[in-house]
Amino acid sequence: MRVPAKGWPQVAGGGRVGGVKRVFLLALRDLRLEVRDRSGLLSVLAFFAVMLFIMALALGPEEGPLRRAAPGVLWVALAFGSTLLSTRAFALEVEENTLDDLLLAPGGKEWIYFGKLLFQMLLLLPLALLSLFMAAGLFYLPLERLLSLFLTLALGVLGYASVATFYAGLLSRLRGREVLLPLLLFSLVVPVVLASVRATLGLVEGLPLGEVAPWWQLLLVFDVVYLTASALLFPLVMEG
Amino acid sequence: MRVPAKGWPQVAGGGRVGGVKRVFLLALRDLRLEVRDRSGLLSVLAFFAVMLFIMALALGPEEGPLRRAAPGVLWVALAFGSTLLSTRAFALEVEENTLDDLLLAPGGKEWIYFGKLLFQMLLLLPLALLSLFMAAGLFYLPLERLLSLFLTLALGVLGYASVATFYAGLLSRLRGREVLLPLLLFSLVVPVVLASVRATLGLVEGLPLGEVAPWWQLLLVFDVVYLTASALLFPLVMEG
Amino acid sequence: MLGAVEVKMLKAAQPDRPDALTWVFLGLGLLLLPVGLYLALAAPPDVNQGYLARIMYLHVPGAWLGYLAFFVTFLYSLLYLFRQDPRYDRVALASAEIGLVFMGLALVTGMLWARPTWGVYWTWEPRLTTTAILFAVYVGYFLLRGAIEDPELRRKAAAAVGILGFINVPISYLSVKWWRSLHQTQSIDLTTGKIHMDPAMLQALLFNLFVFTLLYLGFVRFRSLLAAIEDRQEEA
Amino acid sequence: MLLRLQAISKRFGRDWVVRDLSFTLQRGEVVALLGPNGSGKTTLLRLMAGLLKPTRGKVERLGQALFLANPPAFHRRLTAREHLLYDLAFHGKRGDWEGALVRFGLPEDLPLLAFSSGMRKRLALARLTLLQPDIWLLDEPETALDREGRGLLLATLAEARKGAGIVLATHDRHLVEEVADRALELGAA
Amino acid sequence: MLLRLQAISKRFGRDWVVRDLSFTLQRGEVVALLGPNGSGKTTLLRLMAGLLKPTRGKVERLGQALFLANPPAFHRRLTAREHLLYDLAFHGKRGDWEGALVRFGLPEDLPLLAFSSGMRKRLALARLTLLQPDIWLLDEPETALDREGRGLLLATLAEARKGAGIVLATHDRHLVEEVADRALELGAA
Ligand code: HEM
Ligand SMILES: Nc1ncnc2c1ncn2[C@@H]1O[C@H](COP(=O)(O)OP(=O)(O)OP(=O)(O)O)[C@@H](O)[C@H]1O
Ligand SMILES: Nc1ncnc2c1ncn2[C@@H]1O[C@H](COP(=O)(O)OP(=O)(O)OP(=O)(O)O)[C@@H](O)[C@H]1O
Ligand SMILES: [Mg+2]
Ligand SMILES: [Mg+2]
Repeated sequence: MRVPAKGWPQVAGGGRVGGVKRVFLLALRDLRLEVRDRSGLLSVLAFFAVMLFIMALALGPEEGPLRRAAPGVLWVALAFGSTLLSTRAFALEVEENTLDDLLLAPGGKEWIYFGKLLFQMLLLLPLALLSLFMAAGLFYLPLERLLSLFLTLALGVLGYASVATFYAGLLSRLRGREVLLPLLLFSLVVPVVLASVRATLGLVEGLPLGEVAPWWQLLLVFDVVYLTASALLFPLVMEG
Repeated sequence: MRVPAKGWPQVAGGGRVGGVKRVFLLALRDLRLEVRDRSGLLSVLAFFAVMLFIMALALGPEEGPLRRAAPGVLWVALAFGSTLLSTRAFALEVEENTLDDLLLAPGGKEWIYFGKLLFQMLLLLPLALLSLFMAAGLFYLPLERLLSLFLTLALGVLGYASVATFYAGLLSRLRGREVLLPLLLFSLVVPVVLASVRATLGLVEGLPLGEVAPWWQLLLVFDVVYLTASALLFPLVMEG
Repeated sequence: MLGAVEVKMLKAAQPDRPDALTWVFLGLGLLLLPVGLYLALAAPPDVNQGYLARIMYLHVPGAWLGYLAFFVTFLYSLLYLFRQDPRYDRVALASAEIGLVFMGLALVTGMLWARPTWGVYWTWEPRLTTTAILFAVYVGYFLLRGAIEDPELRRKAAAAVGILGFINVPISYLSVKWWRSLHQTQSIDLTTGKIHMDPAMLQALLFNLFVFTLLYLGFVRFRSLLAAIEDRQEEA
Repeated sequence: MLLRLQAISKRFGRDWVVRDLSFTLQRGEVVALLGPNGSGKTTLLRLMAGLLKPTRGKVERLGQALFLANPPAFHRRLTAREHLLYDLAFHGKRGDWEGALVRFGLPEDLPLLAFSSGMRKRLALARLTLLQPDIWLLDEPETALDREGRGLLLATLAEARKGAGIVLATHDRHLVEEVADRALELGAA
Repeated sequence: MLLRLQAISKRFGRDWVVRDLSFTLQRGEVVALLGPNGSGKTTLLRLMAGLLKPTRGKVERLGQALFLANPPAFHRRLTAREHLLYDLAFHGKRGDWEGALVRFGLPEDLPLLAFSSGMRKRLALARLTLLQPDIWLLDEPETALDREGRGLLLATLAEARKGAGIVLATHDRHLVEEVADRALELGAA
């Protein structure tokens, strides 16, 4: 076999591919498609920057209210970004009519869900980190507890993205998904966002970790429940 | 000719249709498509509700900061709603490949721009009014000067939507438009949003109309400039 | 036969190396730059700010040349849309790029100036905000160019942004009048033609402005040429 | 003379798809556009319609041109009746849409998302007969049609050529023999 | 036995498109699906693939089924090589993708958005030969192909039938005569 050009991953063509490898390959392919559009991370980032920027402007120059508002703004931005990305993850397939081909691949259908989710997390996590830094600059957000903050972001984003991906898949065959999606989505994820906002606020205001931990536990519970439920339901809603 | 069923407008088939009639028919058709998807007004509204809701919760229960933040939140929400709708106005055509057919209709191409803009305004204005009421409930926004508030909303939304529609059209043939659009758009409309926020804030804080009027003038200038420039540029960027 | 003639004409219209005028602008600009800096350092200190005010001699010409560059982009974008000749687009592109550099200079020097005078590098003050937005518009201009593969659509789209984005120039310029705040209002008010400035300072400022203009002209011509060469490579 | 291409060339990236092609279409003519896969038939039709711009050369149109893509494009949430009425309105025309639907054997009130590929093709033909362009640009019009549909296509073309010029890209030699006055053969890609 | 439909019916809204249809496909068989526009050929193929569920009745598949839509669907930002490699990986297969591309006369490194309709059809065929499903479900596979492409299609079918079962929906009677063992004729809509 010819040596693959341009960084083709040495996985394909190498015999029977396991479920996990398939998941990674799908996420990788979607990332590649995203990058080819030259609109991946960079532009979602720009979108975040703009949102944070407008809110910082609108909420006025004083430090106190800005800092208090920061977690809310951050999470609304993240939620919106996640919604955009999950819609895109399936819009890729729907616009090209390629979803059928994915569904006809042998084996279960969970791998599609996990691949799309992974794709989203791979984009969202660096994004969340960056928007944290932006918020630090624009909203006087203290960054001393960066690790805890990032843990909160990761937990919250996972919870959000797992439901968002599920719904995006579900609605991918309906038109009008860009606006229909939030409707269904938000009713389920408002608890996640609220818990995340509370945890972030606690960290920003310097509460001891002991007081923040319950929120983390709550987020973890949400993550586990949403993730398992979505993964189990996904094959059911995609078939037939 | 048979009597048309289901409220078909008695305009078509009635001989040579002028430019203005075409614009109205296009807006009407898009509204109809939007309604058929059962995802139009209702879901953008839901998105608004959630955004206002989360922000109200995040900004805490005290009345003062909430009221001060209200205009900013309101305008960010409206800006996103407008971005969503303008993207959809063209996504409708792109997903079905029907943009070519519109472009091949005889006469100039401005009517497409105005039709899409009208469609957007027809959805956004009621939406703006409703979100005003929601903001009144959630953010202690006083509604005594409802008329002036609505004038501000209308002026601001028009300025925003005119550029949003133009860019959505320009980008409609590129993939990744969902994310490239905000980037381009926001740098242009931040002035509009800022002026709108200032005017709204002035009205909310009870400034005399004389002090708010300059902002209205500014908004009017933006509206006129953006609208003419977009209408003139649109046919140029859509051809070939 | 016709093709050969056309190629010749294109070659004639697109030289491979910068012409004499470009070199004159660039050389003169670079030569006079130290003179301008010397004049700036020799200028009398400001009544309120002392020697700190000397940042002005970079800050103000930088900002103005940025404005000018964006205006040229605006103009050539219009020309491109009406004439459909890629040459206009290349000038617009070059001017936007140089404009970003000059505006960047104004931003950086402004921030350096702000630190000692206002105590912070940055605040959300109208002039600063509108200037930052102006900067962002032209960053967007280049991102858009990068996102479109088809050369003609790319030029048209960029031209549209170059035209629409220009509205931020007057907004940035007038922002100090509309929203009175920290940043100083115009000493040389282009809208009324009034000048409030010490003649010695004015001389130094105007000289620097002249030098910057030379540099701008040289760089734009140079960059347009580079763009022409890039275009030709893309087409080959 | 309805349509004239003067030494047009079209390049995508680095590949020339059309090179120095000149062509004139007269009223009453049916021209078949032939050539292997990837030879530039669709591209040429889109150039003729004005949906693409030639890299070099000039395209002149002395009349209204419409392009029938393959597969044809419609809004799937509208019914056939609605779609035709809007199209008529956008073109400032009137026409017997009801007769057209009956003739092409199409249901009036079914949303187009329920149309099969052949029904969509028929609707596209019905649309063109109603809009009566001067220049018909058809990309593989015979595909997806059943025998009856093919008969309708032939009848439509025979009728249309009386007042218009037609260019159709196809791989179907039988169709060419049946309807075309002359053929324009494009080389391999 | 590869595929069995047991008295299946399919309804869209109030219309029955397929009614009480039973059918069995054996390995080595090529079955043509015939019928006028809107008679339910595409619907039936999607039912066979499992992309639609029958309103009544049962569909049994004893092997991997793949469906070739018309027009075929691809990610336009990938090149032919990349698309085939991902497809192989998703199916846990390996295959000589290079040979397939050469055989079908396709460029390796052009993004698919630059493919003409016939090139897309060829790529879809190349994809199927690589993935080697047990059940080939083809919707109008002969359209968009030029003469050479048609030859490739015939060769592909001849080869595939050795190890698989094929159902193809078409309006092309010549194709039916050339390749099909038997035909399943659907009534009018
Ligand atoms: C990041 C911070 C800053 C930015 C982005 C900025 C931006 C600008 C811009 C765009 C102009 C040109 C427009 C005009 O001439 O009116 C300008 C002019 C000027 N700026 Fe700044 N500036 C900043 C900070 C400062 C500071 C800290 C000072 C001094 C306290 C200052 C003093 C001036 C002066 C004196 C002019 C010239 C006005 C005139 O004489 O007409 N700037 N600035
Ligand atoms: N989603 C749907 N909703 C309602 N009706 C549908 C839907 N899809 C198909 N139909 C109807 O089912 C019938 C069969 O459609 P199908 O696409 O299977 O026909 P076909 O035999 O493939 O026709 P063609 O030869 O034109 O491709 C048509 O009458 C069509 O109107
Ligand atoms: N957007 C594009 N970018 C780059 N190349 C393109 C693009 N569109 C078409 N091409 C190339 O142009 C050539 C002609 O394509 P076109 O679709 O016109 O062919 P065609 O004659 O219609 O073929 P078919 O018979 O398969 O429909 C092809 O080689 C194709 O690769
Ligand atoms: Mg073609
Ligand atoms: Mg069919």
